[in-house]
Amino acid sequence: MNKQFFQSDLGTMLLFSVAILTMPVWLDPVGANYPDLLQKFAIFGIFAIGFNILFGLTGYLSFGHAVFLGVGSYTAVWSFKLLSMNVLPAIMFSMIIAGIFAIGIGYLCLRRSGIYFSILTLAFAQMSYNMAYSVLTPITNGETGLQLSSQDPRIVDNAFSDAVVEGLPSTNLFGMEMSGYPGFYFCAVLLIIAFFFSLRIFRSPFGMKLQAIKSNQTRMRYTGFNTRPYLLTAFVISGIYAGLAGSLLAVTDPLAGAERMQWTASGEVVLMTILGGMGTLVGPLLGVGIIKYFENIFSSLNSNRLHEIFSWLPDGLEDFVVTVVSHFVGEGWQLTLGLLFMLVVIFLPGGVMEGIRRTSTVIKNYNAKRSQNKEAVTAAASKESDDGK
Amino acid sequence: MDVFLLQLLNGLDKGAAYALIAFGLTLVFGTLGVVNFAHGALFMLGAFCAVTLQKILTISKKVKDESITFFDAYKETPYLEIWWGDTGAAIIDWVIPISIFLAIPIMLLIGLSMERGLIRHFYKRPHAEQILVTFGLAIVLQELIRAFFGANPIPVSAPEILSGSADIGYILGMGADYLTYPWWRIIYVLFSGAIILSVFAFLQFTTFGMVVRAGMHDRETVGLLGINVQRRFTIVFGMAAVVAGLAGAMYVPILPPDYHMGMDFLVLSFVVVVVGGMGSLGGAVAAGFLLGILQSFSSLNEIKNIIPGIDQIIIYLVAVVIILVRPRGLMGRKGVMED
Amino acid sequence: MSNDDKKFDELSRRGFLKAGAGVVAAASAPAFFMKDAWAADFRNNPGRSKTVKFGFNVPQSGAYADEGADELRAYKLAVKHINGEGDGGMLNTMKPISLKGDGILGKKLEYVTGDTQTKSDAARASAKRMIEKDGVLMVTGGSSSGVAIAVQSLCQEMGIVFMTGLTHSNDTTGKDKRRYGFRHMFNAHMSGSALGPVLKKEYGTDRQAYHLTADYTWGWTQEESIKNTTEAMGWKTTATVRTPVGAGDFSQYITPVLNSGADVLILNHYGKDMINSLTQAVQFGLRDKNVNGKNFEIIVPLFSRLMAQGAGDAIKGILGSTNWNWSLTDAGTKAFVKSFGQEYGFPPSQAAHTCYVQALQYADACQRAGTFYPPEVIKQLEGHKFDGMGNGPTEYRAEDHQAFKDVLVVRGNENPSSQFDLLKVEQIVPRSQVEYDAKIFGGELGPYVV
Amino acid sequence: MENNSTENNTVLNISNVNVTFGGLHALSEINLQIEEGKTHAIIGPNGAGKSTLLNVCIGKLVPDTGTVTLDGEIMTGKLPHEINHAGMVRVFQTPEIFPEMSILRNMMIPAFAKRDGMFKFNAFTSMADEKEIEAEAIHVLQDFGLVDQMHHHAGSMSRGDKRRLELGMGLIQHPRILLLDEPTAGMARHDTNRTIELLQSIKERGTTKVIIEHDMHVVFSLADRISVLAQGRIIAAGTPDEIRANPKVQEAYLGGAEI
Repeated sequence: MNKQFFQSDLGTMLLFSVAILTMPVWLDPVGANYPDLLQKFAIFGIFAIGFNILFGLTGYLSFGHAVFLGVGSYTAVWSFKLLSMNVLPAIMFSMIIAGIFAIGIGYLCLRRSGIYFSILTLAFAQMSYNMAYSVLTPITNGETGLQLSSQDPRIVDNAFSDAVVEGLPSTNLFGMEMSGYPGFYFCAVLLIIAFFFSLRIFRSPFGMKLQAIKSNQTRMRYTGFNTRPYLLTAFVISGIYAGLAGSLLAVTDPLAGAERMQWTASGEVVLMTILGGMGTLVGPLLGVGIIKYFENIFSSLNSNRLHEIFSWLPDGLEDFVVTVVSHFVGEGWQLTLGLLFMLVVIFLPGGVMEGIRRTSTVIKNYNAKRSQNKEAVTAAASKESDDGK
Repeated sequence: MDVFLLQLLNGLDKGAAYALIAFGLTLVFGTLGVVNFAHGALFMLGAFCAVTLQKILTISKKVKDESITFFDAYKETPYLEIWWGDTGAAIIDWVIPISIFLAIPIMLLIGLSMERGLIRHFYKRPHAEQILVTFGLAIVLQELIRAFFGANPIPVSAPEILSGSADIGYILGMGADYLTYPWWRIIYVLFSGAIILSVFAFLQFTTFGMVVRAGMHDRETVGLLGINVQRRFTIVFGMAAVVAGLAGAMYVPILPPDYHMGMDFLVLSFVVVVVGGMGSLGGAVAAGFLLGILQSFSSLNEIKNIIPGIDQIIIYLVAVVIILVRPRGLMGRKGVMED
Repeated sequence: MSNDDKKFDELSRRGFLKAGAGVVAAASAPAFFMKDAWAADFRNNPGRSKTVKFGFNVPQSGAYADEGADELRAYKLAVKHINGEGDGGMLNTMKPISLKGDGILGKKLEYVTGDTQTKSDAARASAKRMIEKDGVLMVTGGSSSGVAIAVQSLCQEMGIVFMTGLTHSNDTTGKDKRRYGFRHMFNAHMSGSALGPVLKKEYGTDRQAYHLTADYTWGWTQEESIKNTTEAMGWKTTATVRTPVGAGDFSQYITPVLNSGADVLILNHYGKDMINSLTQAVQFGLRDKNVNGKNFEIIVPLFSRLMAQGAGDAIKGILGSTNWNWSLTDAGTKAFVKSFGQEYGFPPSQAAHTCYVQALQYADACQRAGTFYPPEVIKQLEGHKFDGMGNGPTEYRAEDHQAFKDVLVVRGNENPSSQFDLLKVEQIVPRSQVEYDAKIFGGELGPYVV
Repeated sequence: MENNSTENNTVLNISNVNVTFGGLHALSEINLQIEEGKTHAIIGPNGAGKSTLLNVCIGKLVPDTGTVTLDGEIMTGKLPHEINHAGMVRVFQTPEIFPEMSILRNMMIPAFAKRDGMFKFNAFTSMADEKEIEAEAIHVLQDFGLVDQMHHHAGSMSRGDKRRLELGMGLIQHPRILLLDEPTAGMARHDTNRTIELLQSIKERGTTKVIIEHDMHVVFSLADRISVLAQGRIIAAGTPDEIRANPKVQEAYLGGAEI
């Protein structure tokens, strides 16, 4: 019964929600329990889940998805500046504008497939990035990034309250500030909702048709499907996910920078998805976790911290270990990440999810063997030993 | 007029670099079917061949500056100069041309071992996994270089006699000082032309090349003919590495190399390859020069005043237009990397 | 959700965190959620803890990684000196001084590090980690204005003091200034004011200048500042051309200079851009040219020793400005260069110096204030005057938190006596000459208590 | 040639179709009428233009001149998926299936196409709730003897099974007309016989079919009418017996073939 339950939508969602909401507990031992990183896990989780709807299901590799992340952020900050510090309109507008961008870019890019598609998306993202960084500074505030200012009109907020606040207001959900842990829980709830939609899409006929497009697009056409609108829908959905993620970046930290749209940002989500396991439901989330953990925690380990960590070793050995390890953490974190990419893909085609699958198979086999042995023993002892599976 | 000619030269120069980098990339795409994100790193490694040679040649006798007491500051004189006088100085001066002879075997070795050790096992794997593994490799390579050479760019100059400018205007009879262009950039264009032509000739006129071209066209069939395609592919990868490495080594005087230069060129080289059309060597070269020249002209203030920021996006804009108008780039073949 | 609920939520959350987090986090937790109730308490209050932490947020990857590494070296040295280890460095020369070499207010100083990647997002994420997880009292570091401004505004929101690293844009203490941010580094406007007289002396008043400018906010402010200065002394501006950041090859921007009639090229570039554009401009023979009967000159308004190293021979004879150079001979510089050189085997860069001073100044302000409570510390730093730290008499101006001090005009050394002897100090421009009215750049510092 | 008695409805009408590839005449003046419920075989040597003709029918190729009409509706210029929905379904020579998906899902996809049309955004219903489609697919799989392995990946099947699967995928859409491109090529004899049986059973259901085939055994077991294509032209047409007797055909094609 258990297994079946956990494979049902309700079971999966329950398991997933518990895992996400208890992140502060189980991430504590590895030092990843603080609001900003937790928020980043959730936000980039949404980004990667959305990206996976396009890439994992249809196989179309967009190398410019960060453009929607950036658009989402800019829209959210503008909503804070012009309308209200309430996060709901910001999120709504971000998703709408990102969706509109996705329709436009997707409509053009989806005329081509394979690497031609990838380069088209890359080109749009790079153009957006370069323009946002320089020429569009009046809208984007260029290199510095778009920030709140005390002179912002904030029409809606000012219409309802004339209290003079010193300093900059914070983003809020009807009064609840969206920084720190409340911010994380807000993102986490949205992640759970986003995951739910993704789950439904994966398990729906629509999702299956997308997978069929990935498997054999020509066949799909001759089977009577107009594949272009399917692809465009997937593209727009994943664009809206990215817009949502972008808006949440601004919600938890109201600043939007152009580099969010650079190809490296697009590349990051590609790497996250492949690393975790493309086309799997939770794989991308694992990829997000690994890369963000490296970026934030591994990069912060310096030799002092290492000495603390390895203090249980004998002195000479401790120094040796710290010297060796220090090349791979701190400023060497990217080296370790690069090595990790290579090792994962060499030994685990299909990403981390494949590793988990293999491990669970090994455990299952082991358990099966053990229970077989046990059964043999118990069967010898008494004849009725068949409990339910 | 002079501005026009100069921008044309700039475009050719840029195009030469783009074409050289894209050339190897598309060779690997076309024959091996591998998306190689570590190709930029090969370009960077080539540049660091020159840097390494310079470091070796300028191993110096150090005379301590006694006025400085808190740390060791030296006045350095390379041993080569001490031992061989002007000859030694000349050798150091000509480090870049000499480094070519170092770069060829080293890059070949790197290319061969990369193919044998890693790339080979990814022929049949999905592109996504090729991207991840080669990207990982690129990061590892650049971080290793950084561990040895630091993050700051390292200046290596062209030979003294070639660091000045050629007075092209005078040569063409337009009067002295009217049109000057750096010697080294002219050499770079000629050099890249020579390399591209010789690789073309090699592929065109040798049996090896014939098999490779056939392999680019239809790998399965060539494999069925009982030809050892595998070994040839290894060599092709080695060739691509050498071409990228030479492009890097020769580029050093123009752009002081640093560990990140491979990544900086990576995206651009992919755009060039795709605009040229997947699997087409000629396309890559044509696209390289086309984009180089367009980029140069769009950087003119006269044009930027009309369309602000055009110089920053021209490459991508042209790429979008070309791919949308011509489904497979300038000269791409059907079915290569379309799924 | 009502306010009380929110507090309850935070309370339970924080209490929860307490169970697993380290000593510092645990100690600071009660202070954090009751901050509104008890004004004198504040984020990351060390309370009765025996240690305090600084967060060193420097670029460890990307183009400025070497500068970041040098900043980190300086910070580690500063921590040592504040804790009374080593030879004490500038603690021996700075005046006034309240630090006693036993940490700050009797608490031992510790530090955490992070990588800004020279990206606003990464830098803010790193700073947040330091503040939220490691419980730092102060964040410092960075190697570009974009990052400095982004982190500064974050620190304002979070109520943590930020001592900037390398940032030269006018905006950092102008349009985007913040109550919680202080800058020891000079800025583009001061570069212009300092360079003006020297340029006039060296190149005369009848010049045609051509600007190549990195196409982002710092580039624009520098272009504007230099243009204003040079035009005021009679130079004409032939053209100002924006170049994309990270262009690599600048040939297409340099060739139009050749026959433009300009006789001075001003490169408003920094870091890799400057190294590339300068190297290439020299290759195009600009410095050998003779235009309008004058020698063609190149000016790089801002440069550093690390950049000079990257540009190699191209930098020789080029005029520019810098915040500090190790070859200065005052007592503060000597003390710092000595400690740094003995520790690491080479001289510190201007980035290292700036960061070292910033760390010491913040520590000293805490000591003077007798508390770590940020508003009090900020009040100690505002308008604080000191000397003996390498730049002569210095003041952290209260109106905009910009340090005012002498500015160095330097020239690439034609004939270096050692591998470190790359810049020659041409002139030390006195403070009075670079001072300006804080109002010209606008901006608002914001409140003390957040 | 124009001797067809119109006792039945013409389902597919190909008239005056010309296709050239860079000066080469792939198809010249093709006129062909397929009648309802009949099985029409097209035979001819390699390169005669048989596959090209099918490509024109399903919209993969647009002819230079001429039209294809299905039940009086012009198909030329329509997109492949539109032609599919008009009722013309093709089974390819090299099996075009979805190799990464299970056999059952392979069979369900065309059923979805029939039900959902060219595009439907049904992202919030679960596959587990699509019982009707699943039952229909299983039913067809049963007919084709593939039901035992229906949870296996389609890519792992034998070539013969793949072709059978594809045939099933065509039939589940209840097409007006089914175009079969060498349904038995490369099959072992007993596989071929099984396929013939299958095709005969379809014939009994009254589905109109066009078969391209090399194997004369198959052709003469199934076809009601035969057209012979050589060098892009129809050189003969008629009942199997007429074709067998036609000397032109003997010469052009059947010369050495097994009959």
